[in-house]
Amino acid sequence: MLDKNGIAKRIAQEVRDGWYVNLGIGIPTLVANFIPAGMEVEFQSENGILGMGPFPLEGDEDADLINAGKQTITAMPGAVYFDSATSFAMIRGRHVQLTVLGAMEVAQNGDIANWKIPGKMVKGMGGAMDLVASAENIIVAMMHTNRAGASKLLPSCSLPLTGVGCVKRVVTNLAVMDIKDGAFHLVERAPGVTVEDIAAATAGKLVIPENVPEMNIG
Amino acid sequence: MLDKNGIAKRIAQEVRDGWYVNLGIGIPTLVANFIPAGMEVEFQSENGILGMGPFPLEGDEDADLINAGKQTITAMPGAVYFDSATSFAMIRGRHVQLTVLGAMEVAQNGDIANWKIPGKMVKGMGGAMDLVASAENIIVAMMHTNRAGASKLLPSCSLPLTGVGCVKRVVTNLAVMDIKDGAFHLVERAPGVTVEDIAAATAGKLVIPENVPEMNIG
Amino acid sequence: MAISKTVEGPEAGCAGVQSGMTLMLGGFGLCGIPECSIAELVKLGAKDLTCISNNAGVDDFGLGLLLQKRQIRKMISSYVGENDEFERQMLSGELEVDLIPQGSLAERCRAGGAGIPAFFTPAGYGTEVAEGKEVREFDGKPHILESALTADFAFVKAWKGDSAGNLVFKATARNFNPMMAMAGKITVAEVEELVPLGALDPNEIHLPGIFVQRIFQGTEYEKRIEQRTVQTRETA
Amino acid sequence: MAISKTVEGPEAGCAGVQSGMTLMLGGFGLCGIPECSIAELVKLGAKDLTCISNNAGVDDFGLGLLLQKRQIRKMISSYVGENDEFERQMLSGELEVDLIPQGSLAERCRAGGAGIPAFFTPAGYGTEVAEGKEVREFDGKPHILESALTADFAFVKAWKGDSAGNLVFKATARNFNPMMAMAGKITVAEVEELVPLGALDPNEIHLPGIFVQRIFQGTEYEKRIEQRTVQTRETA
Repeated sequence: MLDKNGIAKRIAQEVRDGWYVNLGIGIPTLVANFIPAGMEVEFQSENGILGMGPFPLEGDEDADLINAGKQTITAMPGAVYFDSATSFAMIRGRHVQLTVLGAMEVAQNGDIANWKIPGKMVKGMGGAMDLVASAENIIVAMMHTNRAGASKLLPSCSLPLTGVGCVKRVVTNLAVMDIKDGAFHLVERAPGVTVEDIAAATAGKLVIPENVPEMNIG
Repeated sequence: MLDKNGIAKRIAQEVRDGWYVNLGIGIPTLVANFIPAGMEVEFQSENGILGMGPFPLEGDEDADLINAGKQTITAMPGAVYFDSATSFAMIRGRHVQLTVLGAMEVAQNGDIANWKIPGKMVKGMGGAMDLVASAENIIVAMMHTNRAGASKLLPSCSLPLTGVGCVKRVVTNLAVMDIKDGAFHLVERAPGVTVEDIAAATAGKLVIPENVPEMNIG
Repeated sequence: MAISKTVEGPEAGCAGVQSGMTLMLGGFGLCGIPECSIAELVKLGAKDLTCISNNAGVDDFGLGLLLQKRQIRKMISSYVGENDEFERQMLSGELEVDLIPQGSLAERCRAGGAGIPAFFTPAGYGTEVAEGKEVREFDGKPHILESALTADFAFVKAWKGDSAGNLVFKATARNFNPMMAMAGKITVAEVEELVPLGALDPNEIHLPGIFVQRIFQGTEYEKRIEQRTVQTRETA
Repeated sequence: MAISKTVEGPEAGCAGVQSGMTLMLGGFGLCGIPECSIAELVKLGAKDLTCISNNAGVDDFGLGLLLQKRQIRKMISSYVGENDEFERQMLSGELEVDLIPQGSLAERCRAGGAGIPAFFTPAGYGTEVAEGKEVREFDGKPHILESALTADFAFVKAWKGDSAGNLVFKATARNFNPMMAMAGKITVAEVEELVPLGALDPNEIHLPGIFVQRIFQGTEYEKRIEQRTVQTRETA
């Protein structure tokens, strides 16, 4: 079973040289820590920076330089700042090759719900709806089940949607799954996790190929 | 009767402190020469400058600094450069208070035709359609009649339109006229021009008030 | 001769704001917010405001200050967390909230300033954001029609500015400020540094002054950091 | 680590351009045009091109060079004067011409790059530009629906740029270049000065490198002036 860093590490393997990547808040943010040195990848934060770097050294933080999670950050050489309209022009115009974000629920048709729980305080969708409606390549990073132990991989979402039919791949603490033809297709097992464990934790339709290799996350 | 500079001089009297003004090619360009010193007015050229100044001194011309007529220009203190989308955002968003442009024909309902003569080479509308569709305050600067002596102030335009019902005022070599309620309303006569001269040169409906003062262009 | 927009300070900047008006306020989180104008709006006390701002501040800073005084009737935002008073007013029904995807919010402000009354975007299709909105397919992909936003006043904050209203922003403090400046009927810019006319390179200006009606030199910027994340010097 | 877009020169920049493709070319008149790429396109000899460019150059410079070689089948522009060969081909029916209001052209390119498939604008309502287009009233004023433009290749010219594709333009040579860069599937930027990564202030960049796929250092810029208007030193 993977921890949050493990999930991030596995997702980092999906990233290709030359890609612009938008990482959501939470587990997705950790993905940046596992990109191989020398790989040409730039991180976009939708509040207005391309070429986002790591957190600043103590004392170097700048109130004017934050990411979409409102955390203080730094800028890499070649970075650029821009306004919010330009930022979402990049996203909507499909100039960002990969979006990684968290979810409360993912459905077997690729629907995602991650912004609203009826009856609870709604904070808003931020940029998530723009991101999922636009990106060609959306990976969801999340735990396979919620705190109550219920599957987050469902036949259909019960919560209000963030986007429809958009998620291509899900990486959880248990497995890597692709979404196609209305089902979750098991691709890899997390270390020490059996296909039966995964099947038991997946409420949606799960297609299990003959051979399900264990992840190699080094 | 006014010459081209006279028309420009009369139109310059329409300009108010604090206005952004877009001047078309030809007579409108001359208006800039008659703005009183110290008046706070900025000229926009739709290819991407606010705060356009006069032509450069010989030897100072810069291929990268031109106006919409492709003439070399200079920039005043406080000038700013921008791209074409931002430029027309200013125009369409009604941030430019006055547009002055030439016309082949103006109709008594405010229609204007100034870009195309069927059967002749069509060069294009450039920014004229955006300007006339957007500006709140459009003044046409032109000769009252064409080279063949025919009136350019018509019941309706015969040429393909540039914009509909948009012209508010026309200043010609003979007169100043406002357009409202489907008619040209005579406001002022050019020096030495009689109301009868104007009526004879105006094919569209002309409303003549009891008192038509002669222009005072100093 | 350049058009002068300079006014004395936030009092002159906010003059004319009245109860019931719609205001836009730049900033993302607490980054790049018009601190001085917000303080003045609290003093002015206008009520029943509709505020268009990506976020709603925190309890004791940013728009939270207007919420505390119950001056806001409706918020139009993309994300409104980090604010207990906001939550209380929203749950009690005192405060109306319209949540909009962040990219649509940005584009709707730009559209408002650019004379584009409506545009199609894929964002929000199939969600409750799309309810009541026209849907149309382009290239086989469904999009929804979104309309322009404008405001009676827009309050923005820049790093540097000149008397012609030309603005330069710093780093990610730019965010929504340029588009909101475009969309305000009266746009009030406060700047950390008001520089002499001609001191800004016309190539480096982010927002042309034509979009700004008033500009003033702000003072005593707190520039509060919402999430101070750092690396300790030992680990770096 | 920043993504490197640098290629050797115009040959590498234009690699892949084929007959029948749609190209965007930045510039207004002869100001800010991608001179080196145009020269290379003439060498390459691809035919039946659709060229989206505000203007069509003059007889012996800019897009006029491609017209001379009869490489262009269709021009999409706002103004095409100043070119006798253009006129000849247009009147003879060899060349198809689609004339678009300048602001609509700029906004349609931006929309193409920004994932906005269509938008409403007042420009052209009631004229032949509106023929066949949807009309809708907003605030009592009629608007027409315009669609996004994209291109297989966009060729743009900047003043300075870095290996990440970040661009800075000079004065009014900016014009259509940023929006066309946004709208190209493959965007090729040529620059007067290719500076080291990190040499551009991230605040001063006009076009983020994400919109650029290839960048090269141009050479031998002629930067021809179309209308040299000056004041003599005596009269000034």
